[in-house]
Amino acid sequence: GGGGGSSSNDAFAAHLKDRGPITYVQGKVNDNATHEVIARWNAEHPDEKVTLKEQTAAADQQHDDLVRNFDAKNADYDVVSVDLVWTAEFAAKGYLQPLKGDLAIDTNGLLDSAVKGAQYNGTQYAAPMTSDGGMLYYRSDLVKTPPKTWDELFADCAIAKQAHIDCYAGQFNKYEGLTVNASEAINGAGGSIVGTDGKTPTVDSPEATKGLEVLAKAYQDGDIPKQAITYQEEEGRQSFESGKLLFLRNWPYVYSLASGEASSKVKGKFDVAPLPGFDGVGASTLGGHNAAISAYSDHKATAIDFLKYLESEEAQSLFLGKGSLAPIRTEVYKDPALVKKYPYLPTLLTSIENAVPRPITPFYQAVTKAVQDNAYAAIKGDKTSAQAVKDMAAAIKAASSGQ
Amino acid sequence: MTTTSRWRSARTYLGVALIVVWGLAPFYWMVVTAFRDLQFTFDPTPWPTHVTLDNFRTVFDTSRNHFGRSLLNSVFIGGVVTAIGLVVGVFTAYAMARLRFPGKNAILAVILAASMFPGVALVTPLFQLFRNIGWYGSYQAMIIPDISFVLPLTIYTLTAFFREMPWELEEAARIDGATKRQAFTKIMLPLAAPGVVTTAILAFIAAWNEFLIASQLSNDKSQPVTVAIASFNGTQPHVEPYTAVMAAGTVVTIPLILMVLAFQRRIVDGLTAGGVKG
Amino acid sequence: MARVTFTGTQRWYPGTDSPAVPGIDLEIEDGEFMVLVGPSGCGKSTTLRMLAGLEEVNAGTIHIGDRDVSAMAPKDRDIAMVFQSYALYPHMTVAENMGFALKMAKVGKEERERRVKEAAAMLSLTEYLDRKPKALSGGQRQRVAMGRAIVRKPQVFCMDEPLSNLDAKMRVQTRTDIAKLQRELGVTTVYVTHDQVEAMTMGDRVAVMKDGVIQQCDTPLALYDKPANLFVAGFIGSPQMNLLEGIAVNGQVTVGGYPIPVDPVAAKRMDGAVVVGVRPENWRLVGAGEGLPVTVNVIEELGADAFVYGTCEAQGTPHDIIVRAHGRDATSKGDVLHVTTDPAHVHVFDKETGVRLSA
Amino acid sequence: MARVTFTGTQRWYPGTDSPAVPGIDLEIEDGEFMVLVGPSGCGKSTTLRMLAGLEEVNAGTIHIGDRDVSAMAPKDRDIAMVFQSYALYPHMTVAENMGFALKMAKVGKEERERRVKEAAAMLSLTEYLDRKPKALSGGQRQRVAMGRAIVRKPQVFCMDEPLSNLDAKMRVQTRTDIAKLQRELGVTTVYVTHDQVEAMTMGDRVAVMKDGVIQQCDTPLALYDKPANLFVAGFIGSPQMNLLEGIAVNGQVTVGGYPIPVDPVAAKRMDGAVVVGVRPENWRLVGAGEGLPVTVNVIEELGADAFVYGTCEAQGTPHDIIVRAHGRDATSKGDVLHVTTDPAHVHVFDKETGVRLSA
Amino acid sequence: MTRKESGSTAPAPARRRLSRRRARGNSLDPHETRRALLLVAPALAVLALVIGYPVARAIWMSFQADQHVENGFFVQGGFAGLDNYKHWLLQRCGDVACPPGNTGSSFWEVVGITLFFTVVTVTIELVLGFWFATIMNGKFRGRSLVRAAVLIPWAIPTAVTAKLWYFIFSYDGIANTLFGAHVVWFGDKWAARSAIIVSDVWKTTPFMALLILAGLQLISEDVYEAAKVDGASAWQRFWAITVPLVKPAVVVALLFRTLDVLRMFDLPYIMTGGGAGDGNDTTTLSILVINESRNGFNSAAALSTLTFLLVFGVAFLFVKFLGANATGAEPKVKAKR
Ligand SMILES: Nc1ncnc2c1ncn2[C@@H]1O[C@H](COP(=O)(O)OP(=O)(O)OP(=O)(O)O)[C@@H](O)[C@H]1O
Ligand SMILES: Nc1ncnc2c1ncn2[C@@H]1O[C@H](COP(=O)(O)OP(=O)(O)OP(=O)(O)O)[C@@H](O)[C@H]1O
Ligand SMILES: [Mg+2]
Ligand SMILES: [Mg+2]
Repeated sequence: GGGGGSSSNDAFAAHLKDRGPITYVQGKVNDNATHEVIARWNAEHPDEKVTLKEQTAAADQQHDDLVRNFDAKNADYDVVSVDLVWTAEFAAKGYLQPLKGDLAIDTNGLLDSAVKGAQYNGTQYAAPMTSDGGMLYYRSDLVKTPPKTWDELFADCAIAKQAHIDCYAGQFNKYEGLTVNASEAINGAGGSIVGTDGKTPTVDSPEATKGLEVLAKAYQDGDIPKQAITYQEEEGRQSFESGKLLFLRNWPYVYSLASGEASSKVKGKFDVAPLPGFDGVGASTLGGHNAAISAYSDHKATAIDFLKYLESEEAQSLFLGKGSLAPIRTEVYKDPALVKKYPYLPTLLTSIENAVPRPITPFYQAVTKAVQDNAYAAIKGDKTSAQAVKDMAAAIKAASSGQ
Repeated sequence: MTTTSRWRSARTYLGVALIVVWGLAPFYWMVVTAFRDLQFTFDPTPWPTHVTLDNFRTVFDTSRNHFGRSLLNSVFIGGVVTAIGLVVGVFTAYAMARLRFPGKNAILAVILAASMFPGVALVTPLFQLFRNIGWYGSYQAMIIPDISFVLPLTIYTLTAFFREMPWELEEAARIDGATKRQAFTKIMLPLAAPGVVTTAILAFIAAWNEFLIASQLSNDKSQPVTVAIASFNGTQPHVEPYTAVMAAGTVVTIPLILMVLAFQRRIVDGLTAGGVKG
Repeated sequence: MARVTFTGTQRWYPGTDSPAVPGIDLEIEDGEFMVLVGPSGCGKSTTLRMLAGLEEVNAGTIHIGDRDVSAMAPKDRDIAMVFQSYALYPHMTVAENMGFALKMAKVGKEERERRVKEAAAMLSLTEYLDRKPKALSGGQRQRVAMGRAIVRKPQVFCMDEPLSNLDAKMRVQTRTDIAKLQRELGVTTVYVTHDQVEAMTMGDRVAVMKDGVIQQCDTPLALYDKPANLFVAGFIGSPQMNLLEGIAVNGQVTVGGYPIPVDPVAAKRMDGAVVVGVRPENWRLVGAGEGLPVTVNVIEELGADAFVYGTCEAQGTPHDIIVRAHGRDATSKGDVLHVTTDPAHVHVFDKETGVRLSA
Repeated sequence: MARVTFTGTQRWYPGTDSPAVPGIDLEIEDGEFMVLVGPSGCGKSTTLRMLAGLEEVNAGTIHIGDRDVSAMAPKDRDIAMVFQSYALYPHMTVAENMGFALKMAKVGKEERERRVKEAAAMLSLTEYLDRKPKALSGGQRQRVAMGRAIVRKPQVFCMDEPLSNLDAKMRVQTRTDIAKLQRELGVTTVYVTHDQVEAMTMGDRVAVMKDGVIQQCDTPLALYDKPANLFVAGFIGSPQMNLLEGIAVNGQVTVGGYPIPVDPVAAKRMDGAVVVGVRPENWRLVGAGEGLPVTVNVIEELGADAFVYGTCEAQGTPHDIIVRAHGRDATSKGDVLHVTTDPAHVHVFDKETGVRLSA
Repeated sequence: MTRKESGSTAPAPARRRLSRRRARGNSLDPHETRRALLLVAPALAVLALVIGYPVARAIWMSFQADQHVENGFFVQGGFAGLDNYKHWLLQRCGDVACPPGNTGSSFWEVVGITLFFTVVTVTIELVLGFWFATIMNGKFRGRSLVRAAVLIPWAIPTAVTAKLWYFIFSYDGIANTLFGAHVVWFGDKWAARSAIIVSDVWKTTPFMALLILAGLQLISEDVYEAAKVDGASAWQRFWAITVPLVKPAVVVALLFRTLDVLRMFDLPYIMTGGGAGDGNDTTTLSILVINESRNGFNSAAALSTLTFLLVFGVAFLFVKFLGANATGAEPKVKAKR
């Protein structure tokens, strides 16, 4: 596949001042906010209308679709919604228009971690749009004070035993969720996965080993139940809602379901807390999406305006209010009306403020596979955590050298 | 009825029962789930509980997806692919089974080889090709690749069937004043019906099930059901709308069952008995 | 108009060592009824199938009238054919089977039905018109195959043993019907049969084939009375002609020491080893001491006639001899009969070449 | 041991109005050679197929020896069968086709090959042993079907027109071979044929069927000489018996005014409308003024004999009459012959019931 | 002997062979050849467009190196020779062996897994399919419904099938409930593989059964009757008559199923993401291709080509051992004259 030139893309200089209708591409829309946001924009900009192009629901397919279209220099994709973890890859391939000069955006008042997540090599390539962070769901009827550290958490497993339920689960199936959970454990122990250059593996460290070992040991001890090795978000939620799980690491979406659904047996019996760490609050992995302008867009002036609109308080409030999507503006988290509606907001803010992005690297696909494969093996006990991080490092190194 | 034949029919019915359970049990589970409230997706009660039609409403909710349209798209694409695949397949299979010409084995090998390249690797070049000629999102962008996947299958199966036919009958028809084509279409093709209809059904379903190409080359207007199902979403991120997917699966399966029932007489009858001595 | 001419016509099946028909030359007059006979596997069906256009002609030509049809499609040859293997359309009823050719020829529906009904009546198939071939007996199937040909008015009829599965009565009747129909329509006909009676009674001429080669082609009686060679002599007539090896010296033939009278033409031509042929019905019983002594082995009573199968011990070499006995002669196993014949009924053949020597 | 008994055996094909075989009673002795004849579609094949176990018996029973086999699987009946439609295994060579039954019976390979070779030699199939059925002529296929049966030593042979596609010479020879083999092995045999000669010469007894009902079952000559009813009289013998409608008054029969001499037994029994039967070979030529006057229409020369087809104009109603002429009589079309016969050769039947009245 | 002479004599045997063939009636009819090629042309045209072009491109790409990063940006890799193939076949990542977690390290393992799936599912499907077809070929009331019932699994889109079985085999799913088991189906290597095999067999046995059924129906009843009379038991009839006569249909079914399973993607991908067991225990070649193509198209193209070669090899063996005849190729005319 073709990419940019050695340091930039000829297309970066084209159509900077052009205006006109644009297309906004995003994965399958499953919130009630996006349509509203676009409708409002269109009402005010009748000559620069935004058309929504929905991709399929599967993230992998969204990624592949974007690559394919960028690669074909498709001018139909003007603004794209980019998963946080793809930003570096796309930037490095020259697909994304750097947001500088006329196209620069104002990052004041935005969550710092979210802004960083949209940068690559010190350049802003995208505008943060929505965020996300993990939280610890716990059974407030069984556990009075939520654990702050892993040690506390596993100590509470005794309660689970008494209640004949499982203790802790996250997302340990071999998929992207495992990268999230493993990174949280590693980051929480002070480790990291790749260096700031996005290439050099830094994961082969005692800290990373220590982090990973927490999960491995818990799995072997049964504090993480055997079946949790197959859990994605949903299985964990089902288990928690049916009252079979004491602690669950999951995203904010669970909150309203567990407190609202008829099938939920834990209504009013649970609460959320920041993720545990080693000595204090742990490090959540940052989720969310950025909005970026395609280097091949014919109407970049309109595109940047639309990007700015997406960051506006109006749009952000809509995202949270109508779509339950975590905003990237700090002040929105403090809106009392919204806090009433979403009681978990303060916890989420803490979580996101403490969040570490997943590795920012153009080789994200290879890195995440390296993490997943080895973390999975470590948790299952097929290899030691030390060996696992060593292998992770080697695999990341191989990937970043073009293999 | 005699004891042996009674025993034989008992054995047949036992076999039939097993087959039916085999085919229907998982399908039953799909249907049960399709009628179940999303919140009770994982409820393992083996009979219908929390019955609701919501899932079907979700499936056909035009504000969320274009399932109805996708269904028609699938029928259209599948129909065209099957028709073309069958016609071209019948041509080729006839040549393979009945004519002698040089390079036959090589051609067969090429046709077979065509179905050996991993589909996942074809998607990107095809996307680029079709984008360049402006076919992206068009029906032909799905139909033509589907035909190429279906063709080896139709050619090979039809060739196998054609070789076993009593071709004396074609001769009789030609004596009766039929052209080669008439002899083939009026006599041999009806006789080959079990094989042809079977091939058609297999081909149709293959096209009907195709996902990979369609997911990349279709747009909202041309997307088939497989893609539509894959893009079903709950109201919440991460929540897999299993029940809606199962409902869609149920809906998708029904036209095919009807089709099979409509054609089944053709599949059932062994037609060649009594025609020739040999 | 529809004279059929084979000129060096050859058929060599792929994958076999020798041609099934190495090259046949035969001229069939317009409206003539030509019967092909010959042992199983001699190439009769192949010849017919080449004429119909179902087998490729590997060499030589076939003409129908003035048209060279060797490379023509079957449908353009305007030929009707009854297949030895029936080749009925299993998915069509009897009526549809019979009407198919007319349908192809775009004959109107009413006309078609009328002709099918006519043919069905002639073949006693009327009550089976709605059945599929599967639910018919062998003879009924054969009659359908026959019916399929006779509903048409083609240039040439090709019939490959069309009556072999019919009972004697039906066969006599159908035979007569075909002969009548053929005469009425004046359609050139090529007819393969194994039945001696059919061959003798139906054909204007009969061609006797062996290994793809025509041995003799003549009127039935000429074949019977003057077989051109040993093969034809042995093949035409049932039970077959008695063929005895003899030695000719000075216009005198002896078979195992017994003299056989021969006609003057043969007497002049023959010399050395010859084969003498006498048909079973041409033996005369004579008193002891005269003619050949034949020890009776088996007597086959056919009702009208009886055939006596016996052995003639002549100078150590036993010869099998068949004698037709009139009515119910009171012979029985073990008896010794003495038989002789008349010069006019003796066929003499060269032993080496098999060629006929008598007149 | 292997006597075959049909007791009220019925076969009714699904979807038909009447049974193909309404209920057959027949006893075939151990080692007997039973020939079934009858018009096409009369149920011969059906009877055979019931015996072989290929058609369900709807009522009645079939015993082989003491075993009631009515519900037994074909393979347990130990029967060899030659199918009218051949039913060869298309994927096997001739040798494999013939050896299949032996293989099933776990006969050793060498033994198997020996027996296949033997049978092939007997049927002149040796050079085709490696071919598939598709590449054989009709007669060759039929011989393979035959060979498949005769390699075995079963309890019962069922043969359905096994020689219909063979030429006369081959047929005579194979017929003799089968008869010999059957006698040697002593295997009970049920044999369907349309060939009068086969029926007359091969069978120990012949059963004549019509519409699934046995009309008469007797030795061949008894059938020929004393047909039990009109149907049998007309069916056995070719060309068929002349059947003339007459009127009997006081022990005297007249056909169209001409008196026919009858035997004393018949004379006593008959009264009113009768049918008088005379076989073609039983007419005697007499001088003008005597006997029936017959105007000659057609003369069929068969070589050995000739048949004269004529019409007898008697009191306005013309009768068709067939007369066998010996040798080459110098009759020709349009001549008027005068024929009569002897009382011993006249068969008298009741016109209504068809029952034989003469002795 | 001079050059010239040898030059003129060399083709002689060939010419003689040709003319002898013609004399034997084996000659190829030019009309027939032309008609045949006309009939075959449409198929070849479609395949050339849709398969030929992408395959050619993929093969070209497989000899290019993947992009790598310089100054933070990806640059073209340039010609790579056989490096991409070495990456897979020799599991070399640059100068070192590929570490676990790198796609290259799992190539041979994945080949093994793919072959394992192929052998097991196709075998089970063949046996089941044959059995189904035989039963459906019998006469009994309601067989149209049975036929429809059998087709249901095949009619359900793969993605739905995968989710359905994922669902059935989930820890709290119906499979565990019905059998009172507590198997973590997708957590254990063999359990996960079995689950995938069960689903795949369930889904595709109808394909096999239907093709075999259609083959069965071309066999004339006569032949069975002959075999019955010849003393063959049902079992013997099956092996001596049914099997050889449906072989063409079966071989086609087997061939296509084999090719399909060798390229199996959706089912394991959706059910396990290729994971389970120690991480790659249910990864098939196609899953590996997809995973790799997210890293770089060129090495993925090489992997595709290798997959193609593997499939081709298997198909070749297939045709060789099960008879070219069965796949529609011309039977060899007996060499013996
Ligand atoms: N499968 C069938 N279904 C319905 N009727 C049938 C079936 N097979 C035969 N018949 C009918 O049963 C009758 C007897 O058939 P059968 O085959 O026994 O006759 P056959 O005496 O052998 O005649 P042929 O000499 O012509 O072979 C015929 O009228 C035929 O049409
Ligand atoms: N398709 C074929 N392939 C190879 N050889 C064949 C083929 N068809 C017929 N033959 C052979 O050609 C020869 C002539 O066959 P043909 O069918 O013309 O014989 P026939 O005279 O009709 O015999 P029958 O009286 O037995 O029907 C036979 O020896 C036969 O084995
Ligand atoms: Mg023939
Ligand atoms: Mg019959």
